[in-house]
Amino acid sequence: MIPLSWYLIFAALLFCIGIYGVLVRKNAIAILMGIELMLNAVNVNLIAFWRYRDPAGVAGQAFAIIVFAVAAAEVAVGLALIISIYRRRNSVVADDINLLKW
Amino acid sequence: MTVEQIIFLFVAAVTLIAGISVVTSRNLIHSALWLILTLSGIAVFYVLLNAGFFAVIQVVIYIGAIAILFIFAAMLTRRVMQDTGPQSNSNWWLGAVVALLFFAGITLILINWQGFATQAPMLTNTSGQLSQLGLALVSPDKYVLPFELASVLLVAGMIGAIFVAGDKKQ
Amino acid sequence: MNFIIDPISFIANWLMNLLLSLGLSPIVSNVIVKFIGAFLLGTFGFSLVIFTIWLERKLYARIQDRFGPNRVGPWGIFQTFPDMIKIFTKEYITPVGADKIVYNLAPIFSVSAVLLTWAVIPFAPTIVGTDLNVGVLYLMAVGSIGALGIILAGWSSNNKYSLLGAFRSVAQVVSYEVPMILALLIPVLLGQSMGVNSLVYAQDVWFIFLSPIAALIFFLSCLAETGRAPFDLLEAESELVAGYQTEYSGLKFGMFYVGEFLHAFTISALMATLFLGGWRGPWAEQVPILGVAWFFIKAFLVYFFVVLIRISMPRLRIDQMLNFNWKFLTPLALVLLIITAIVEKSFMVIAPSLNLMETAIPWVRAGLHLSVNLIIILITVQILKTHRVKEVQIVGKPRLVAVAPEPPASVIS
Amino acid sequence: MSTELLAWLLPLPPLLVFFLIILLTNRHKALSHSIAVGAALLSWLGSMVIFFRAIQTEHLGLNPYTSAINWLPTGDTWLRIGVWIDPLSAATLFFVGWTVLMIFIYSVGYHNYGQPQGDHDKKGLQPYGATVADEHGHKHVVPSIEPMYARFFAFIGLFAFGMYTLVVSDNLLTLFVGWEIMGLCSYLLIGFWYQKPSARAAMIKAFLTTRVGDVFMLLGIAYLYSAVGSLSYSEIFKPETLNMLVATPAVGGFLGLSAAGMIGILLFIGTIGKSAQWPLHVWLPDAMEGPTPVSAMIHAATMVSAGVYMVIRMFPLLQAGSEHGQLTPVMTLMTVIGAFTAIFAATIAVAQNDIKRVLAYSTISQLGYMIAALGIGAYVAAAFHLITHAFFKALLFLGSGSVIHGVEHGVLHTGEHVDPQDMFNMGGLRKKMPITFWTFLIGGLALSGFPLVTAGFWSKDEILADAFGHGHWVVFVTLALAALLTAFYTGRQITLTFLGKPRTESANHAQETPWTMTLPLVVLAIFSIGIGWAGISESFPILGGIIPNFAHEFIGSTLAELPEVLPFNIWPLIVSLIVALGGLTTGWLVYRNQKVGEEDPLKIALGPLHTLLQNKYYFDELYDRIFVRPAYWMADTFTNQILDKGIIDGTLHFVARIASSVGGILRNYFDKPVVNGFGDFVGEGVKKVGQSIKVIQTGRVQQYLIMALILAFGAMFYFVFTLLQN
Repeated sequence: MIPLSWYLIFAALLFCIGIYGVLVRKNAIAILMGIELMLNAVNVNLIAFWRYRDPAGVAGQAFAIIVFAVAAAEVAVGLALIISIYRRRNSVVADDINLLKW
Repeated sequence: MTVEQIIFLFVAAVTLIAGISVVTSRNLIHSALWLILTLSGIAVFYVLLNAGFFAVIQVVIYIGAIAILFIFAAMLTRRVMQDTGPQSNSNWWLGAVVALLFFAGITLILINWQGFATQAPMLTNTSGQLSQLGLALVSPDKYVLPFELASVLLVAGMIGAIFVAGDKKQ
Repeated sequence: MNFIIDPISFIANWLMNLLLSLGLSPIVSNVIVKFIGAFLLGTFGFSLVIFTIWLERKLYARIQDRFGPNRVGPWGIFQTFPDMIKIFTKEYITPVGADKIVYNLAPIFSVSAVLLTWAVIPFAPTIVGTDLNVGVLYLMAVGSIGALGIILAGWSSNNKYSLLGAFRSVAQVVSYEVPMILALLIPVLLGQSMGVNSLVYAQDVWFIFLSPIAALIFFLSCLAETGRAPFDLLEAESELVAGYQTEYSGLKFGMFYVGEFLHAFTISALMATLFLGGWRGPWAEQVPILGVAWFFIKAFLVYFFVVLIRISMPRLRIDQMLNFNWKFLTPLALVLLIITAIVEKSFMVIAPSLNLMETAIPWVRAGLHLSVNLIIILITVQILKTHRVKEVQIVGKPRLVAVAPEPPASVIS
Repeated sequence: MSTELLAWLLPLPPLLVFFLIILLTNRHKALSHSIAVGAALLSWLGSMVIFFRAIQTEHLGLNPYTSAINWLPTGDTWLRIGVWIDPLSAATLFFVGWTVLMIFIYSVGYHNYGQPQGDHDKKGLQPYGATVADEHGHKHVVPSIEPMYARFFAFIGLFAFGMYTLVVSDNLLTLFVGWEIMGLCSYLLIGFWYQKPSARAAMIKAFLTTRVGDVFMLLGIAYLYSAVGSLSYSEIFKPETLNMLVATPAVGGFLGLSAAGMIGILLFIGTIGKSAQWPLHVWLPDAMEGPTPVSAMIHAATMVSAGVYMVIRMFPLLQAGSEHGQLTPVMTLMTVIGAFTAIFAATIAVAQNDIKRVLAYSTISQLGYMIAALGIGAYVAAAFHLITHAFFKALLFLGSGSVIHGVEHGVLHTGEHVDPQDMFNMGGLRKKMPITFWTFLIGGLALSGFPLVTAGFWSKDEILADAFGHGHWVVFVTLALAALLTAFYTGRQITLTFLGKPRTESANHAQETPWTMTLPLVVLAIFSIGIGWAGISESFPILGGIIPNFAHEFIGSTLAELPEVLPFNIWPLIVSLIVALGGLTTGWLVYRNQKVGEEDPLKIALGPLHTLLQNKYYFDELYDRIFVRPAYWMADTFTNQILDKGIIDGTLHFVARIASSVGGILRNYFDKPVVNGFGDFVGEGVKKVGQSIKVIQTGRVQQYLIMALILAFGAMFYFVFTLLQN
């Protein structure tokens, strides 16, 4: 049987890949993808905890659903922002979007 | 090594490789496709965790909607068909170091966590699982508030996205 | 369980025993049997396509008062085979600058999406791919993958027109997914379960009689999903060449073609299972094979209707199509969903107090739902009439002529 | 109407008149003077009724008509005020009633009621005249009506109220109230023509000098109240209170005086101020600036006599402690001051040219007479002289008023610029103004004490007889000399103004004054003669017994025991005859044929002494140098320059300078460097730090993320290795 540790390790790995993606990628959309990865890692963890710690209960699943909803909303708004930035600045590279400073 | 563990390892490997390629692939569309692969990998994981509903939800929401959104966004925001130049910014090694550090940190904490190696308990009645979840989501004493908040969030997200990205010309 | 009544499950058991006897562990043998079953189902799907292509071309001709294919084989039955051979032998042309991987992946996606739906459709009480308890949800998921295939095809063929076609078709597919899902929810609500097979079991009274509107919305949105009939802007010949399929040739184009036809038949099958009671028929319980027969009769009936629409209806403009969806279908679906939920709930509460005969309950329920649906129809018709009058006036206004439309910056910069 | 109630109501009509005129009828001349004269008539009627009732009642002195009410709550007891009608106040009421009425009527004529409005008469200046065209069309100037006609009546109404309250009141406080109101009215009326600077100076001078006297009087009243505990006469004149007062030594042990002596002196000083006795006499001659009815009423008949009335009223207190005729210190003081003032004023009167100033000084000397008489204990004689003097002095003043009026008429007629009041511009008015001449003659004879006929003779003779009888030789001689001088200047005055030929054109054209002015003269003349017969002493050789000595029985009865009647002595009679007739004839002889522009023969005779007399012994200049200039100096140089500017302002400026310098120091050495410095330091410091840290904010999201994650990792690291360890 698969112990819980495997899932946690796998989720951690996926999470770190997501972090790497966010920190490193130049393209804003790639960053969003990184975030997606991280969110999915969290979801895996949640369902894993539900399955291994409290299968009778429903908390893990409920939280997973909420994470789904949040992820969807986040992507929608994020991409909308990126598109509008692209329309104004004609570039999606994260480094170029650096107006918000002193 | 039971069949299940083999499947787990195989699927984990596939998803991780897909994840890494999402992050490192030069072509944005390719990284989107790799993302789809990872998402489906995770859907398989849900099946392994006996959360069939979540597997399907994962497919519907992530692959069906979000991945497509990504591809849409990728297409809409590109000047030329091919991406050129390095895809990761200058101090990528710092990112790598931080990611690794984080991984090390998390694993360390997890190892120290006593419930780390718990075995999977037997699943009793899986039949009512879904309806129980459904009821929990809308029963006041359980999770109706986050559920409603999520719905508000989604509506707000929708309106926001339309407004922000909407073409102001007409 | 003898062969006549239930051949398929008989064969399945026989095969299982064979494997076990060979000493394989039950799990492995189970996997192998499931695998064979899936393989059979897939090939059956494709073979169905061959038949339906011929059937459709014949129907077109007959409706257009001509004979249709009758050269190859009696009544042209084997016409599709030479077509297939022709396509197989066509040369693979991949456009320059095309994104190889994605270019080849796209047709696979679109065909696989359609095939996957067959896994869930129950042909007979015992004959079904896998009886998922989230079957309906599975259908939705698979539907969205189809859209993915279209985009990738349009994008990877490195051709502006194909990309434009892809965007238009994806817009259509994605937007029509919403009313489809909402319409699907109503049978789920009535059947108290998401499993497709359990839905069929719940259909003592066919759901079409309980909520005809849901059936109508589901049927229309599925038509739009497949991109046929009035909604076939995907590869509207007169406009965008072949839409996203322009750069494809040979077997890849064949895959798209097959995918499309299979999808048409699949939606009629779905329509049959969800709203016309699937394999429900006089002796379906006892003789599963009879269930299959009922199922296919209903499926072909709906398919005939689909083809009929395809032939007779003129093509819709893209804005008309989207307006129809977002301004009519979706709101109607939402309202319907809410009302049926309320009616259903109130019926469940009132039912015991009415002390009806046991068997009469479903019929009373059906009557209630039917009447509610009729009322909704009347109201919508009334609203449409008033709206119609306004529409005429607007159109009546003279529009500025010869104004150069501003190029849309958003599509391609 | 009971006498007490009538007494209460007596002062009210004049007060009402005052308010009515001031508030309502200020503009209507006819209405104002009619209500004023009406009020005077009412009061006159009231006082006559009270007088005759008083005469009929027996032993009025012992049980006078009196009623009192609680007025001021003084702790658990009440200060009671009320009315007190006894023989003295009845008699005073008699002559006050008459004089006030006569003067009210006289004022109507004096202010030229009925004459046209003056061409360019200004309020506050004497009306000069109005040009009128008669039926033939040629113009000639006619005296114009007084612009502030109603105002004059209001003030004399108020004055009458003051006088009546004084006479009628039963205690010293309301007496003092009446006293002060009259002081105020004299101030207002002297300065009636307030545009004239001399009138303004005179009114202030009068007010201040009387004020000096009043202060001492108030002290006396206060001392009396603190000693006795009440101010009403019934309390004070009880024998035991008087003995108590005599017994208790004065507060300050001042000159070994007893309390009664001290109070007496203080009250007497009040009278010196009010009745213009020697030290405080300077204001009365200057008071002639006011219109003549004022001079007549206030400075002849009522106000100045009020002072004497108060002393007569207080006689029992002043006399307390003197056994059988021996003079108490107060009485000696009164005698000295009275006698000296009499001779002193008489000498000055002789050298005066202005007709009203002569009369002013004669009033001072006559008052001196009364005070001296009281000093030597001649209570009845003094009271009797007070009454007679009021009549003939009022007559003389009104007469001089009508003379001035006549001469003014001539001045307007001829247009000459000549002073209508100077006697040397008159002469020969006998034929021009016969009524005025005869009444003035009677008044003059009464003043100089023409034997047997005039009232002046009987009252003055009484005083001389008392002085002689009680053996006060010095007093007798001085009073006789004063009588001689009085007779001389009266004769001088009469001959200068009436006899001989008119020295100036305007005198030639003088006209008789209208009936409103001459009627009072006639009435007063009758009284100047008639009143004398009421006081003939029985022991007089021939006329003794015919008319009972009314004065002695009636007025004398106010005192507890009736003063004894002196045996008749021939010498004082002879002396007074010689003095009266001698003075008059010399006066007539010296000035019989005085020509225009001639020097005053007396001036030639006396030479330097005359100038001394003319300048009133330089007392005005003396007081000016002793009091006025030091006061100005005190006010201006001392308090203003030294005290105010020097010290107060000085200190303030000094403090201000110190404050500003300290402020400056603080500003420059503490505020700027330290506080501002610190503030700048903080500001600049923050800016610099901000500058340096700014680099961190690159605007690139990913760098922020990296930094955040590193920090998070740090926290996690800390958490893992430290907390989990233990």
